[in-house]
Amino acid sequence: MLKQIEGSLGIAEAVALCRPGAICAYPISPQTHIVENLGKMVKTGQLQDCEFLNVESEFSAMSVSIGASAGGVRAYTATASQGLLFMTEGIYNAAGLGLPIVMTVASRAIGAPINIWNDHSDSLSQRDSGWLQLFCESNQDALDTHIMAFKIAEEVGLPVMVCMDGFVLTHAFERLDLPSQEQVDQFLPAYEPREFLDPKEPISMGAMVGPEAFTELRILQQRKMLKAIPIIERVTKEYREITGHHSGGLLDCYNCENADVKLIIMGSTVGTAKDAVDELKAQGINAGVISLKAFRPFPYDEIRAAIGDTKNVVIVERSFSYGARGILHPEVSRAMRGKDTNIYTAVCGLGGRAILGTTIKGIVKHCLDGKFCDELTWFDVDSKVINSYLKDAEGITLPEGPLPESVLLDTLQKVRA
Amino acid sequence: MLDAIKFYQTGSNTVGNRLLNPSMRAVQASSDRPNTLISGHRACQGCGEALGARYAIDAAMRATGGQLMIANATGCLEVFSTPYPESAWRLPWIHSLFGNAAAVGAGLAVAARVRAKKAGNANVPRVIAQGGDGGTTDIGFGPLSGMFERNDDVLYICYDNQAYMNTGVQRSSATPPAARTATTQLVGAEPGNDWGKGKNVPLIAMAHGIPYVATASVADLKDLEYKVEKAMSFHGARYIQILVPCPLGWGCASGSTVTVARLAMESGFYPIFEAEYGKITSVRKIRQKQPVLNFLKLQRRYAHLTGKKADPKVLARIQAMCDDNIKSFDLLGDEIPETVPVAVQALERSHQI
Amino acid sequence: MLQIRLHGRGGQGVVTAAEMLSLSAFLEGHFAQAFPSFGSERTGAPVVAYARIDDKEIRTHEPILEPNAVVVQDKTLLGAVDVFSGISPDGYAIINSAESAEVVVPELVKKLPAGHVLTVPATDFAMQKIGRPLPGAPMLAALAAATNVFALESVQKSFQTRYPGKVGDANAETAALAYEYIKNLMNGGNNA
Amino acid sequence: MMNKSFAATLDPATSLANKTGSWRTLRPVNVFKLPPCNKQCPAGENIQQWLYYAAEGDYEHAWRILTEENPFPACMGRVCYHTCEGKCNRGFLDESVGINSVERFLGDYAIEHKLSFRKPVRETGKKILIVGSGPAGLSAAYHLRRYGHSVHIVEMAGKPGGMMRYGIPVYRLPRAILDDEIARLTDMGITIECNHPVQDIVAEKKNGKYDAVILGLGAALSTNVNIPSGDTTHILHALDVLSEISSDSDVQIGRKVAVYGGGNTAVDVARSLRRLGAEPIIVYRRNRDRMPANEEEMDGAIEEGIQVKWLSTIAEADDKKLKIEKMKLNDQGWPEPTGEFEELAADSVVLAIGQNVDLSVCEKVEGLQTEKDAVVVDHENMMTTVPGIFAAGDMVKGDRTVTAAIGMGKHAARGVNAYLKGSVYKRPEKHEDARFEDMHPWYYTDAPKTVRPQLELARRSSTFDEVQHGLTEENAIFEARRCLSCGNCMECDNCYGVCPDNAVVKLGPGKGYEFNYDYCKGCGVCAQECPCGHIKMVPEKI
Repeated sequence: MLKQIEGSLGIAEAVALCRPGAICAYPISPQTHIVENLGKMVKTGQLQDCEFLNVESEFSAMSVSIGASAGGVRAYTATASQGLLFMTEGIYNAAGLGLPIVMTVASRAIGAPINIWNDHSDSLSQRDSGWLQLFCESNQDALDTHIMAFKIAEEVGLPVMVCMDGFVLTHAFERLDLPSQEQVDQFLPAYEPREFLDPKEPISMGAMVGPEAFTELRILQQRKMLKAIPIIERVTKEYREITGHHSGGLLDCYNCENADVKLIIMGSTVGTAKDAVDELKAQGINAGVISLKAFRPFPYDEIRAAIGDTKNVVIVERSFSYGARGILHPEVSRAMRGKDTNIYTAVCGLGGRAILGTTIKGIVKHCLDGKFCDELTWFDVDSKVINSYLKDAEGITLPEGPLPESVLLDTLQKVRA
Repeated sequence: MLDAIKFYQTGSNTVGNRLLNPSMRAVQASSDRPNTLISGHRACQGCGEALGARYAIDAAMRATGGQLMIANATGCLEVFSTPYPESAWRLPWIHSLFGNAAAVGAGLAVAARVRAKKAGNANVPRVIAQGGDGGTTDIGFGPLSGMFERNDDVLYICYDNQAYMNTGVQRSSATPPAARTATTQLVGAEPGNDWGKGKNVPLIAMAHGIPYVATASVADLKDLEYKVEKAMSFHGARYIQILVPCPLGWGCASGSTVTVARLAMESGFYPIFEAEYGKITSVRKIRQKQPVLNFLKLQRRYAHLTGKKADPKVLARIQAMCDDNIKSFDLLGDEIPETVPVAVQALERSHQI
Repeated sequence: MLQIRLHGRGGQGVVTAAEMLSLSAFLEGHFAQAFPSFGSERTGAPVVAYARIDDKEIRTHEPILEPNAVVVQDKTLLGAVDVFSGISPDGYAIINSAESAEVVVPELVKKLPAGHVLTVPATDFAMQKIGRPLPGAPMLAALAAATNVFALESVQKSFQTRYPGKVGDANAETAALAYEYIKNLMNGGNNA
Repeated sequence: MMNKSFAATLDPATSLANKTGSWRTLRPVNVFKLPPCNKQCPAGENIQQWLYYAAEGDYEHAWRILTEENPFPACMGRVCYHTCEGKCNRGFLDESVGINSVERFLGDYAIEHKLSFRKPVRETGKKILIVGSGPAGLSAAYHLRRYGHSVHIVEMAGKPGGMMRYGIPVYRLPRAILDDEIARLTDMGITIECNHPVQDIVAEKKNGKYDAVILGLGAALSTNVNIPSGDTTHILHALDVLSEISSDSDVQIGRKVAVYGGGNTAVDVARSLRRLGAEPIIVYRRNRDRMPANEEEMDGAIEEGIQVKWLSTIAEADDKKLKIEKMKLNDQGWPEPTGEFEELAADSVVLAIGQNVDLSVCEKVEGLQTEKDAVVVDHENMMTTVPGIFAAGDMVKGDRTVTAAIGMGKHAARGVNAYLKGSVYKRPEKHEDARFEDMHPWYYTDAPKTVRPQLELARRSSTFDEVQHGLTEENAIFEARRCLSCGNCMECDNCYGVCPDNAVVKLGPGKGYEFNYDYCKGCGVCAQECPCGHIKMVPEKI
């Protein structure tokens, strides 16, 4: 059913269609509207056989979800940023216990300095938590991905984080096509937990495992992650067949045939980039967009196939790794091992700075003009702002325009000497 | 005639008593008790927590007809009961994290209700969350308070051994003053744990207005079992804090576990009481009053208070704390305190000023 | 694609207006998108919201820097914020004011085509019908009247959907007043 | 079936695979200690055990356990000086357990319910002659009969019972009780021949073809002292007086009677005379602290208004008065004359300064060694220096009480039994003492001793009705339940309950517990919390 609604409400409706048994809420922007809507649905009775808990922290939100999931019902919660970090211990725990919890991360920057706006530093900080991490490029994609996430989580036996850009998607009011309850029920059968606490068959979950079996346990956990790749593909296929929605998947290519440069992007920037690429095409510039949906597990083979023989690839990232470089870069490099593809990282859109069509076009042109001299380049940098500080503090001035990391390194000459 | 004699040699002071009607004997006296925490666990010799856990959970099993699940905080109890590949538990049990047992318990309770409702089953399994004092009064305190405030249908049991024993005996907010721990050593001008610190979680729990709060001790099994069963008769958030001596951490003989716990009760060091909806409803009276010295001298964590070099002023201060407890909980009288007693920590702090 | 930027102050329903704008377009079968300038809004602070209307799927999520229309719900912003920044040369500007556009924004009137810069006493209408200074509905109605991209009925229906009952109806009445006011103005009538 | 996670999810109770018993350096074992009451009992009664059953209300079982050692609970419950109570560990808590009164309750219960002793399962065909039917002889006869021997008792008096009949006042032991308990023995097949004085032991033995003889002649001769007196008819002997009173309650020996002596006999005489309307005054050469008489009996005497002249000896006896010399105690506590004299009005004097054994018949037996006022025996088995001839009771060195005589009789019977099998009886080694320090008194419920209702003083001092009334059933149970069960299991389940490792196995009612050494870590909580001190931690052999 078509509706013109806020993204958050769309997610809430989608989650409700999945018949969860427990929903936990702790308010942190920008995910609040999702749980607000779910709370209302439980209260009005729209969502039956489900309890909604207002908890005192994200740590408890995750913990209650762990308990509910271990108790044998579908558990859902949502978080972002500081909240995600506050529940980190529980996040790792849920994965280790193999509990198929689904959680929305309305991606947002991490403080200090406190910043409520979108980037990907929160979600990506959980890279090694053992959760599946699925990114969404639009609200329709996010809505559909949530429904698929329950099925994937339950089949794989691991929790799934659905990552959607905070505010940009969560607060956007858009046309959304909600599948019917019948369609969802057909797609997602009633929950049958793999294991749960039941007085009829008592088990002890969460044992202490020492060196004698820890490695093996981790190998099996990794195997589950790897198994998730074909499962995501299959589940996506099933879902698309039932709904006709072209959502989910491991990745999605746009305008990639014969592209001279391919951008790898996660999240809502993909839509902006598609428009930009279309505009470039009108100018005779051939750029493609690879929308990366599955960050964990990482689809190495699919990325390699998607890039193909294209010589230039730019990863557009809304985060990076301090003291290192882009977070996706090593993964893409691994995927392309043995090929002479030029892989660059463009970092932009941190802490809510808008990524505009012009940003994307600039990156494409920068690449095709051969201006990428380093692995990582910062785009949309306001050199006035940075220089106003650096000039006084260290007598250094940075140039205007895209900032390659080598420029930053050059400013350290004095320190080296 | 036999029933007319309300005198039974040891009464209910012992675990069982052949002279008592079987229904009046402790769950622990029954030869078919649940033994929810079974042999083969790796607790230290004389572990009070292992004892307290079996006492409490067995009683809860009886009260719920076996419809029971446990969420366990990280700590000794978890480590010694479930090291791969062996579990000592005989009921559904989960360990998640150190600080989240109350919240995991809340989640379990939700799941149990929802599943039962969906299945049209009126018999909803009940939930106990449990942990040590560190997991309860410190790191798990936020989730605990949240569980209380939401009145989640969870009984939280804190096995209080007054320090972080699992990590090697470090101080917690339940460590009493002057006690030695690895982080409050017997050195300096004021050896042992600082005075004027620590929190009284049972009274804090009462301030949440939850249906049931109680303290108990492994040295009074009947009282402990009664309280667990009573707690299970309520729905909503409940809290029981059980004093479980740790021979390792307290530095007492492994065989003295129950005796030390008894002296803590009988000296007024650890008041045993229960409260409903924030109001005290009963107080376990001291049977044979003991000077606190008798309690302290069995434990090396108080070695500095009992030897030749002992500072009588510090001993007097601990005795004063016990006397405060005796007074404010009326541990020797016939009354039940009308108002909520002031935490002994507060009395101690105010004495200082 | 029609890109609209709405300016106002926290509490005036700017974000709701953008959403209702998108809903109005949706009701007429368009693709539409609305989103606020994200922040921790507080009552009285300048607020911006955006809306896009198109006949194909709207993929971009960038903020609108070059609007086809600007809706200013609070005249006092004119001196404080560059509300007309990036406005396209054939764009529209609707300003909440009882005074004429020539008085309020003489420069802009000169810059944009005739009849593209309009004022409407939206707050007055709102006070009249709703009893509270919520100029969203009349402003949208004014935009509808000026651009003909969507109908008055859609504006009314969107508010009535969001606020079923008296509040929605009052908004609808206010919208009608504003719509008529602009139509009248554009027809050369003089309602002032 | 659930699809369980690898390693992180475990099956229930799998820890049983981990045998923690290997951690142990100390092992708990159940020890059976000797309770102080049992240890003290001259008759060797297993008091703790019969109290155990009495506490449950199983009186017959209790009585049967009791009579394993002593066939006279009803008499004992009246005349035993119950020194066991003085040793009772409960005395450290509040007051000692009223063992004696429970014993009396059981004895009376058995009479009321006509409980009888079981006849021996088989007859050995051995014949034993017992000379004297006092407590020692009857006790020996009882035990020998239980072994299946045939027992014949000869008694010189007209009725059996010895001192129990002729020495103990009726107010302390109604004769019907004695008759009932003796009848229970003859019901077992023991024969008693009264009015049969023995002149030649060897001849009796030979003529009757007895395999062994036990002498239980008692100490029936009153000790004499030479008191200068004008009219000797007024000087009487205690045993004669008691004997006369027991058969004729209308004895006239005067109003003011001086009873000379400080032992139990003196008190018995004084209290008996008081009941006849006399005003007895006890004259004793030492003070109350040094007095050998039973304290409770003496308290009773004083309550009844009997006067005592302490630190006094009778120097001369006159028709209506005595000359008393005052004494003082030296450093050793012995009385020394002071040379100070006073007069005391008295119609007569009863000498109660001791009894002697008539050894004349013994001295006729060749090789039978005697000593001062006693026959020499091996106290291990009570055999005299003549093989086959044993002795017990007052004629043997030791306490001259009914209870001690019963104990000696038992040991003589065991000695005879072994002798008849051609071996020598050795007393089994005693269990270690159950000390109060080994117990856990906290567990016991507080309760004072039930005080036996006493007859009103006036009534008591003027009649020969029993002074000490028995316990009601209610009180008997109460009193039995006050027993701490020192050193012996009372099935309180403490060990079973307090084991943190569930390593104590409960075997069911009456069966006690056993340790599961597969899991017992040897922490010792069970031993520490056993109220009775029944568990001991012993080092493992490592």
